[in-house]
Amino acid sequence: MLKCENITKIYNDNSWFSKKESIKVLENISFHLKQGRSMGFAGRNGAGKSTLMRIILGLEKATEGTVTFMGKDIHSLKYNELKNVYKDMQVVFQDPQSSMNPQFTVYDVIKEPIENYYNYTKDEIKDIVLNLLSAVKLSEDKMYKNITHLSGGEQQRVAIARALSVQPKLLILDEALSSLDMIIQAEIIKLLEELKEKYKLSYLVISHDIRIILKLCDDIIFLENGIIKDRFFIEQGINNPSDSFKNMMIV
Amino acid sequence: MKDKGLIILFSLLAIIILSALFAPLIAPYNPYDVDLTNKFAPVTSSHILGTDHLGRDVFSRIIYGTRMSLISVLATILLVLFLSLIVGSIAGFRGGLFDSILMRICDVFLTFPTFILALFFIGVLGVGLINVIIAIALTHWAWYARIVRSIVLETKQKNYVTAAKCSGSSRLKIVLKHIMPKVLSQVIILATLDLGHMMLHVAGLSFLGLGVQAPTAEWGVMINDAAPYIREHPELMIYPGICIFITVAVFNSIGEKLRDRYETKEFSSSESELCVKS
Amino acid sequence: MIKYIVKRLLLIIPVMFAVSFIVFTVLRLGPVDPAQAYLLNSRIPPTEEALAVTRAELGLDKPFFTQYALWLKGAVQLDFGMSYMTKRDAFGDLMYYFPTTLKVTFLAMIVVIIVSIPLGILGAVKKDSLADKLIKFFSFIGVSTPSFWFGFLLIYLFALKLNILPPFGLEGISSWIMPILTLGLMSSAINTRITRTSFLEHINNRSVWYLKVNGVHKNTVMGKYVLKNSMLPVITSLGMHFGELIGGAVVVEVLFALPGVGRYVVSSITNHDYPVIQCFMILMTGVFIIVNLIIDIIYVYLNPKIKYGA
Amino acid sequence: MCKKLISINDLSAGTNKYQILHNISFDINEGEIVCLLGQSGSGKTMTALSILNMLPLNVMQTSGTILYDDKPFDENMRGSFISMIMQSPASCFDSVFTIGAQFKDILLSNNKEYSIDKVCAELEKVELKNPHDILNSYPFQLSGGMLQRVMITIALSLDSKIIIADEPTSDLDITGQKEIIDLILKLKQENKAVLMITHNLAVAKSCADKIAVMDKGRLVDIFNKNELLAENRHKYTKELIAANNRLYTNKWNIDLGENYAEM
Repeated sequence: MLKCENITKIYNDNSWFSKKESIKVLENISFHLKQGRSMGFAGRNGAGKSTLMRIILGLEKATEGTVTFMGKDIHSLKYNELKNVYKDMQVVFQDPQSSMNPQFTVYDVIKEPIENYYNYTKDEIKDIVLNLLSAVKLSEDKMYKNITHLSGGEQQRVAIARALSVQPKLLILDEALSSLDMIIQAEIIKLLEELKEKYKLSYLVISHDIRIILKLCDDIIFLENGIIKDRFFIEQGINNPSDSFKNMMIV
Repeated sequence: MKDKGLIILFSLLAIIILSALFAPLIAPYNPYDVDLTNKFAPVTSSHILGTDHLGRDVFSRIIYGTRMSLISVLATILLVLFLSLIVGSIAGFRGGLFDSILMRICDVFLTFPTFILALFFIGVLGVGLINVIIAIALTHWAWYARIVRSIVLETKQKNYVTAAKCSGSSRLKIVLKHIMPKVLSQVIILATLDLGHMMLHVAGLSFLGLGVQAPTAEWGVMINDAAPYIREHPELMIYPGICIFITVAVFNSIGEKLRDRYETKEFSSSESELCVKS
Repeated sequence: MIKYIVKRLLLIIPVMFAVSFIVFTVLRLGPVDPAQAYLLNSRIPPTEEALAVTRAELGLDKPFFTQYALWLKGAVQLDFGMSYMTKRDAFGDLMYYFPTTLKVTFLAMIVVIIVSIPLGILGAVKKDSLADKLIKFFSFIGVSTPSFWFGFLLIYLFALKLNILPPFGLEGISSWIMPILTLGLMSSAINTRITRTSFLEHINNRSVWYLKVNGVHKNTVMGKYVLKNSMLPVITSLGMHFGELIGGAVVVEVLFALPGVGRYVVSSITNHDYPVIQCFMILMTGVFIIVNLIIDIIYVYLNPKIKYGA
Repeated sequence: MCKKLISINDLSAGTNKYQILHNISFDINEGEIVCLLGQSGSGKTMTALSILNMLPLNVMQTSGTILYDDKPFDENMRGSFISMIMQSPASCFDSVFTIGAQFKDILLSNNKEYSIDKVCAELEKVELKNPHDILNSYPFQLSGGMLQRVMITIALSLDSKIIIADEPTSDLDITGQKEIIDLILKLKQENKAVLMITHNLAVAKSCADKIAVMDKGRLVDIFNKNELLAENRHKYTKELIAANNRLYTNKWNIDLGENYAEM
């Protein structure tokens, strides 16, 4: 489903007068994600995880390497061709509050993707939004509330509902849980597990917290300053992890 | 309290606008009828505020003056908004070459002091109301264009714009639904705050005799005409001054109320752990 | 730091060059033909051949760029050509009046600084007290009052009624008081408000809170940390307001009949006296740019973020 | 010798519209790390603010007393008796002054002498390599982790009896958290009492001697570290433990090391 071949990203700070320093953020990352399996990217802050996500989403161009999703090469697509790629690949960002327009109500946030891909009538959209809200276990009376009045956990549920509204095949979770409290984290993880069974989703989990990855993913890639240090598959388990991966595991 | 304050302000504004629109109906006399026999008439039932040095009814001249001031200020602000929104959003959205060229142009306009630049444009274009409007608009648009550009750039990086892009919204839709509402609301607030300031510039120019010319009923001109008779008839100069003051004050207060009200809405109400207002 | 100053100083030359070019070209684009303006001012009927003669005389028939080059060569030697009206050297006349305008503007700037910063801080420190309410009222009035009207009121009150200040002209120190008050009123009102809001903003700043929690005394926090932080926006606004003051100076000079540039320029504008306008623009803009440069340097000195390019 | 440094009894606080804290009572003894555990909005920071006597303007202490070494609060206790380490350190330092200047002002106001080499020695203790450069650099030139260590050094050199740490680990990733926890344990060795505020049970478990669980403004449970799994724990604490466990049962059935292990 999603294949990346030796992605490399170099930021060269060629501002006008300073000497040319180039920072290598990612170095030949390649992996293959089959339909139905979930993959996790573990690594410390600043290991290049979010840059990789932005490249997969086509928000940024990789200096070298290709990203093919459902057979299409992301980088060669123009802006409006990317649109139908996004239909199958949705994102949930880290800070729920900033990933939604503060002036919008819950209904506006969730209906935005629906309006982009389908042309349903007003009340058809209303029904979809309603059962999406129940899918993410949010009560209906929250539908017309402004999103800034919701708690962190509820906002993240709305973001998940928005992502599910177009029945994507791959859901990318960019540190989606790290800004939430523990109890809410546990609830959201339970929700994500149920949704995975129900909609046959595959997840691409990006997190510095190994516990979340172990909960949701079948394969793990451990990134350290832009290079793949370890690669594990659930079938073989964690065999001979590098020491930096080991101390990721123990607090 | 805020709502009561806003109601008072908006009613004052309504009075000003109505008196400008229906000036001919409200004003008892034609502001240009010269009646030398009746010069400097004191306050009487027929002439509510007396007459000026040419016997014209002061009250009607003030009413017509409202129309003149509002027209000049609104025309200026529309021209400023028109120019700044276009230049600002092009610079903000396109970026790259467009951005640097347009910004250099703005820098050029901003190197000149505003009022001096207005004087210069009048020197080039000549005196008169339309030239005043153009002059003041040309001196203020650059500052607005910069602000529009910075808001566009700032909102473009916001997460919810990237999220909208990832949920398939077209570029145009993102602009209209996410970016423009924020830009417009900020710019409108700035414009209301600046209306008063521009009105003072218009009055200043007409005081110098470079803006609206003598016979027309405009507050700046009225003050200028009343200047030589300040010793015996100071009130001729005080009435138009008070009108300018009230109109500018109303615009400023409305601008401030909008700014305070709008800013609190923007501030997210999620419980901030360390609410430090001590 | 020195490198930054030198760089900014060198930058002035191209900017002044651009300013002069723009002033020159925009004037040429204007609807009024300079030759006609010249004839009108010297009361010669603008017949065809008179126009042709003056065009040749003023060198208007040469191609545009040579005109500009000639004018620029003159400008560099401070010879901006002859005023159409007075037929005297434009630069000489202006320089005769210019010192008064500079004096009025800089004195008004000092008044603005002396008034707005202390009042702003007082308003912020004693928030919602009587003093704060008075300061808010003062700045509300100041922002909405037309400066020339306020001048008239002063004249009426102090000169005519109480007769303690000379209404017009420049007799002595006392005749400076009213013009400077008139000019400084609006800017000091606006800057008082800016200082007050900036001060209030920084009082609630987390870093100030951290210092307070760890036992740093109130007046060190206020006097050193909050003060330096809140002065940054004030300095930039003062830089902008210097432009307002120069503009206002023209109005005030006309109002109080001070021997400043104001009167002379107003008449030259109404009569399209191009050399004088050009010279006036370049002088005023030059002063404005230099003052802004000084303000920038103070700002960079205070705010390390720019120096270290964070 | 557990001298009671701070004893809070029946503390309630709130605004005129609603009550935030409901009769909270607990003590903090010398050389003990007490952990205030609760989700966001449970009032744990408000409790800390009342101890610091820095309640926001609209919040008043409606009942109860706080004694500092059996004495009521007075201003010059700030810094000398009690000091604080704050969350997201980047915004806690003034961006217009150098770190050294702020360090000096804090020390001098608590009449501690500020000698460069003594301070540099302290900075080295918390593994900050080049203390001299740090002292003359500005906050925006340092990383969050480094600033956090500077804060801890300030607390150490203030030599205050008790230190309140508000969510010191929340912005950091796992390895960063571990480093901060080691530093806090170091504070304990210097016989300092620490009131640690966090929403993360694993962090609390790994460094606290006593854990106080708060929920919706009430102190629902207080117990020593080893009594965590005891039966008589409050329903909410059990819920926390359950949530924690749910995070660890994973299909990879990996034993997640000593502290993460199933509780």
